[in-house]
Amino acid sequence: MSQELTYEQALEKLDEKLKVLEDGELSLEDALKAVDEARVYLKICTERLEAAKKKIEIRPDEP
Amino acid sequence: MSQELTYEQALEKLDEKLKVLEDGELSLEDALKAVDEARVYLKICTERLEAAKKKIEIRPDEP
Amino acid sequence: MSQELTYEQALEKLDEKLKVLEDGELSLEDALKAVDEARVYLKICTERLEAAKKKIEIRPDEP
Amino acid sequence: MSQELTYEQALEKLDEKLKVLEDGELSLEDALKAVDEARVYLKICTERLEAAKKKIEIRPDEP
Amino acid sequence: MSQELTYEQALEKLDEKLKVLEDGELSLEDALKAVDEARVYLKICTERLEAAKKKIEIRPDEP
Amino acid sequence: MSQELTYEQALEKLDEKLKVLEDGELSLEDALKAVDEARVYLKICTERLEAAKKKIEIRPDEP
Amino acid sequence: MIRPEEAPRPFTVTELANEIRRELRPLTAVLLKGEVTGIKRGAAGHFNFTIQDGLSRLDAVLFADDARKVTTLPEDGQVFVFRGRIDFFGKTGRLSFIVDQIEFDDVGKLRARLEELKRRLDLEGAFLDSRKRRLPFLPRAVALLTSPTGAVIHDLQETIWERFPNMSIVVYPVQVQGAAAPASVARALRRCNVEGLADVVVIARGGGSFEEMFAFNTEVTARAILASRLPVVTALGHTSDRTVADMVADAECRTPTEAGARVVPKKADLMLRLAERERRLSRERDRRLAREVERLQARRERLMQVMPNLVRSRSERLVRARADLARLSPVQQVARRLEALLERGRRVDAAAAARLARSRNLFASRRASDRLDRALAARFGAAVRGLEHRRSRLVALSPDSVLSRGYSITQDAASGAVVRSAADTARGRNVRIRLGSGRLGAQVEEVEP
Repeated sequence: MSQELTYEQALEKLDEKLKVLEDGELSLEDALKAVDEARVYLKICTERLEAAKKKIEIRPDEP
Repeated sequence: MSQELTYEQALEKLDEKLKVLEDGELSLEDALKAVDEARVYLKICTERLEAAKKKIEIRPDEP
Repeated sequence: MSQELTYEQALEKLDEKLKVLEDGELSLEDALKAVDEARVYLKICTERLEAAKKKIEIRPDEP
Repeated sequence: MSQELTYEQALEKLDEKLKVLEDGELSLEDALKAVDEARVYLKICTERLEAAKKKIEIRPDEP
Repeated sequence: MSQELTYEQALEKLDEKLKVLEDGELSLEDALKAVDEARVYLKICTERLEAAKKKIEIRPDEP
Repeated sequence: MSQELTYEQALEKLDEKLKVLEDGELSLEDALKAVDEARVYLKICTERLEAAKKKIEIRPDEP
Repeated sequence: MIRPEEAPRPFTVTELANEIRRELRPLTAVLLKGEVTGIKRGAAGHFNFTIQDGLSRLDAVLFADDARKVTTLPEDGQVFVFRGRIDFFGKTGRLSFIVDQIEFDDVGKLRARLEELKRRLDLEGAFLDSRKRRLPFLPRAVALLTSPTGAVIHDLQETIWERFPNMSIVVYPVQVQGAAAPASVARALRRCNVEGLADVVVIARGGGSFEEMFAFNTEVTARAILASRLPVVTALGHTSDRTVADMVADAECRTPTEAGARVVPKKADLMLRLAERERRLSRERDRRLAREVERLQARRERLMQVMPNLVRSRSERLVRARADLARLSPVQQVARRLEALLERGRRVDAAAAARLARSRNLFASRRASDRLDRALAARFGAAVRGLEHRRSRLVALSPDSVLSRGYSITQDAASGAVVRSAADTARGRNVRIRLGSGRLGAQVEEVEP
């Protein structure tokens, strides 16, 4: 499912995870889970961004 | 449809896209999409500039 | 059973034991037992935390 | 049987013996017997405490 | 049989003998006998006391 | 036979002889006989007494 | 002037006619005021008429070309001020005034009519900016309504191509002067709209007098401009007065050059601006990407920060718990209890000692041994005393008591009978003699009765 997230959705999810993590109210296990999820979202974001960058690099001089 | 746009309309669309882009409120995907669209309009504008042929045509008054 | 406790559960148990110890109402044998149990929970907590640490530290350059 | 007494039980027994001893109503033989018993309980208590002490002192660097 | 007397019993017997002796109603033989017996009781008492002393004093540093 | 007399019996016999002698009814022979017998009893008494004394004096430091 | 070498030869008629023409040539741009009469329109589009002033008259001709240019056409009985030249036509032998311009003698009246037209148009709102069509930013082609003969086409074309080298220009030749001009302009405008070859219309002429410009002050022209779908720009030359056409046009320029600049943007500018937009676009895109990279980096850093925090706070917590546990570990309790046990041990010892002491005291207080000795002593004393007493009594009672004085008693050893007389015994018998102290055993050796 996460593969179908847009960059923004993934970023939003990442932010949600970051927020709860930074609130520090999570149990250790939940925090670890949240970290894992945050990583997944971060990865998605990074990949999306890299893909976008690549796409641009293919056509740099195109109007 | 874009093919029927005038230079001015295309330029306006281009400027609209530029404005939203420069407002910076778009999501990455939307921004990239807007960039793509802006390029389409940019292309239309450029084509319009080259579309006319240098010529002078005299249309004499029909009696 | 103790192996299935989460960090938080173990911590809670540890706190309980500490509290009872602090209340000082225990017989010596019970106090020793409580100390032993507290140590077990402390160990669980420490292990869980170490595991978490490892999990987190493995991937510093990964997102 | 005395080996199975807890520290607290042995202490209680010891105190009982002490009380009758200090009441001074016992015959000499009974008093001596009571002293013997009191000493046995004292020993049990002491052993229990020493054991506890050892148990506690073994693990200071343990979790 | 006298060996099975308690200190208290022996003391009582001693007191009895003493009383009879001090009453002076005995025949010489009976008196002698009483004296003998009193001495036995005296001895028992003394021995018991010594034994108790020893018993008590042996152990203060032991437990 | 006289050897088996107790001090008290001997003393009684002595007193009997003394009484008969004091009654003065005896023939000289009988009186002499009584005196002899009284002396025997006296001797027995004395011996018994001495024996008892010895017996007693031996022990004061003994018990 | 007759040149000397030609003097001797007579003129031919034609030569003279030509000579006359030449001589008359200085009479050009002559202004002539007179009444029109006998006007006739020729098949070639020219007009023949006579100008008179009551005393004199002159034949006049208005050629078709000029007729298209003049502000107004001559009418019989009307007085005009004509401009023209005198010419002599050899063919007919007639002298004619060749009219090239006609002005009303009474311009005030004409102006009054014009003002009335403006008022009406104004009332209709024809001058309102709000109804004016916007000029296209970049027309596909520019329609030019002008006289095909003037320099206007050239000027406009130069301006436009200088600004936009590949711009198309569609020229609709019209009469810009003369009585036929309004209809000509109106027709051309309609064609422009119908043909749709261009996106904007420029109506231009090279300026002129009030009369020359009169076509652009007519209602026909004004209506045609108002009716145009395509925006119309006027470029009517350097006139001080705005024409009605200027007022209803969507844009008003002085010169064709100005109009050219007005209707066609500079291509180079446009390209620059497009390039600038492209730069902005690329910049925005790059900035956006950079921002995202930054945002992601920030989040990555936050995540990296959160992770150790996750463990750190908990580690601290555990350290505290460990310290608490060490503190709460019953070491003190054990120590205290050991102390308490020692105390109890002391109490046991004390109780035991006390108990023993009490027993010993009690025992000692009996002084049993002394009392025993005393009882014994008393008992012996009594016994000894009793025996002594008896001994005394026995001594006193014993018949032996006389013996101490030296008497003795002799008894028969066998019978114990006292030998009171010698006769009581016999020789050889054994007797026992009691003395004051001790006895003797003896055998009777003699008997002396």
